[in-house]
Amino acid sequence: MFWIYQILHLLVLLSLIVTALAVVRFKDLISAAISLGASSLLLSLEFYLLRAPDVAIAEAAVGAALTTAIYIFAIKSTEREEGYK
Amino acid sequence: MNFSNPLFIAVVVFAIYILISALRLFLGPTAPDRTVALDTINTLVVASMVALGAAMWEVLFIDIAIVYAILSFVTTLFIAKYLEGVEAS
Amino acid sequence: MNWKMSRVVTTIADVLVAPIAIFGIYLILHGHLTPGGGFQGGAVVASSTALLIIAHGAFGEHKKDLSSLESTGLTLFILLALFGLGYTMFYNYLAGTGTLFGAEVPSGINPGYINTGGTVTLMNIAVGMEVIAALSLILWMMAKRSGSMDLETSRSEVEE
Amino acid sequence: MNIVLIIISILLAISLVFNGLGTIGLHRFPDVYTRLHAATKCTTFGTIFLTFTVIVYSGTRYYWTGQSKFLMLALHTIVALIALLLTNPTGAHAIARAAHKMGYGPKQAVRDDLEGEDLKEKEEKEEEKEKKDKPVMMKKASKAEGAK
Repeated sequence: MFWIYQILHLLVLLSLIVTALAVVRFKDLISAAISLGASSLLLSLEFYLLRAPDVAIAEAAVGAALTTAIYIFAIKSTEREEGYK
Repeated sequence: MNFSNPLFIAVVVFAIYILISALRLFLGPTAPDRTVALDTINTLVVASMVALGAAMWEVLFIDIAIVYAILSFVTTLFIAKYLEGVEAS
Repeated sequence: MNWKMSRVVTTIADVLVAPIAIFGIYLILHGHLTPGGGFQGGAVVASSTALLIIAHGAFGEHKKDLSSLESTGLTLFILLALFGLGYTMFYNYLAGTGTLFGAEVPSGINPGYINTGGTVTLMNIAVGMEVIAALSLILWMMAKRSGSMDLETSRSEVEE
Repeated sequence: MNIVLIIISILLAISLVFNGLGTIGLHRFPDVYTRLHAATKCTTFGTIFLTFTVIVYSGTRYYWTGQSKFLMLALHTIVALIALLLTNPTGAHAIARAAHKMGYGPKQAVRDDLEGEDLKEKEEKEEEKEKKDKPVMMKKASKAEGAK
């Protein structure tokens, strides 16, 4: 039954690719920041699946909460030029 | 690890749901839609982490799910607070 | 980013700040036995600071306290590394001595003894202090600067 | 068939069905608010039932084997359930409030009760009212004391 584990890896990595593509593709900064948060959360799940809970905690704390917060503070002090989409 | 545990199969179904929600995050026309998709992904990931920790019989792995639930809440609040000050065009 | 959020959010944030900070301190102090350590626990405590900032705004002047805490953590880490200089750098001179953190490691299957870390526990505490102070300082300064030109000042600043 | 296995299967099936409904609703609904309604409610309900599944699973394991590991598993899952119950509805509230403040109206809606109202001003008025009410009560109390 080991193939179940491999299918799990495949699905998580596929959704990781989808969110990472969204980060690159969006022109709106806040949408890109949201996608970056989702991408790093899914990366944390992938570390969890690889049984590395240490790295998973670090990724969830730094990548999800703090990096998104700092990016949003940075976006807040820019001006919005492109249309909302 | 016992791979024929029903919790493992549930986690596979949760991974399919995560993929569908990630598609909404890719397609969603406005920023609040994407935030809703992010929130859904967070809840599903917490659920799959709890199920995986129970299937692996590891107590420490549930702690990560608790940390994850609280930290994703911080992320959602930051995005919502930014969006409050923005006007839609 | 200086205005307050709604009352629901502030209430839940006030409830959740203390558990997050306690969980981060637990991660720091148990870093040599369970997954975690100085950096991870410090990041979790700093995210509780982020929750405070998002709920109540960045108020007060904490730059001096936070940078002195950061300097204390770094100095403590370097001092702990230099204490083992008789053999090599970072030598674990407390291991197996039976003092507060240096109890001997039992062999075989055991439930996990807390005081067997040697200098690793003290180094985790130093790194934790440094990471908490640095990340909180970054968040607080960015919140202060990004919101200074905005719609209205926070209510706490008005009261001061 | 064991009765515990039947209970676990039923709880797990409820969890999977409700999570699936939430994910489908995320794609089928036209609007931010309806999507939020579908996604958050259904996934929270499903996840609560998943934690119930894990609690029943580890509790019966503890009953069979007597290892304290499984009891710890059940207790930590209860803590995770409490964290989820506190954080998830608050996040949904924050997103809905942000979307309304941004100016997105509900699509195909008959009426919007909050239309044209500025939430911020309303809250400030309420707080001012509370501040005004408190001194009045104090004055009344002092008057009553003076009458005595």
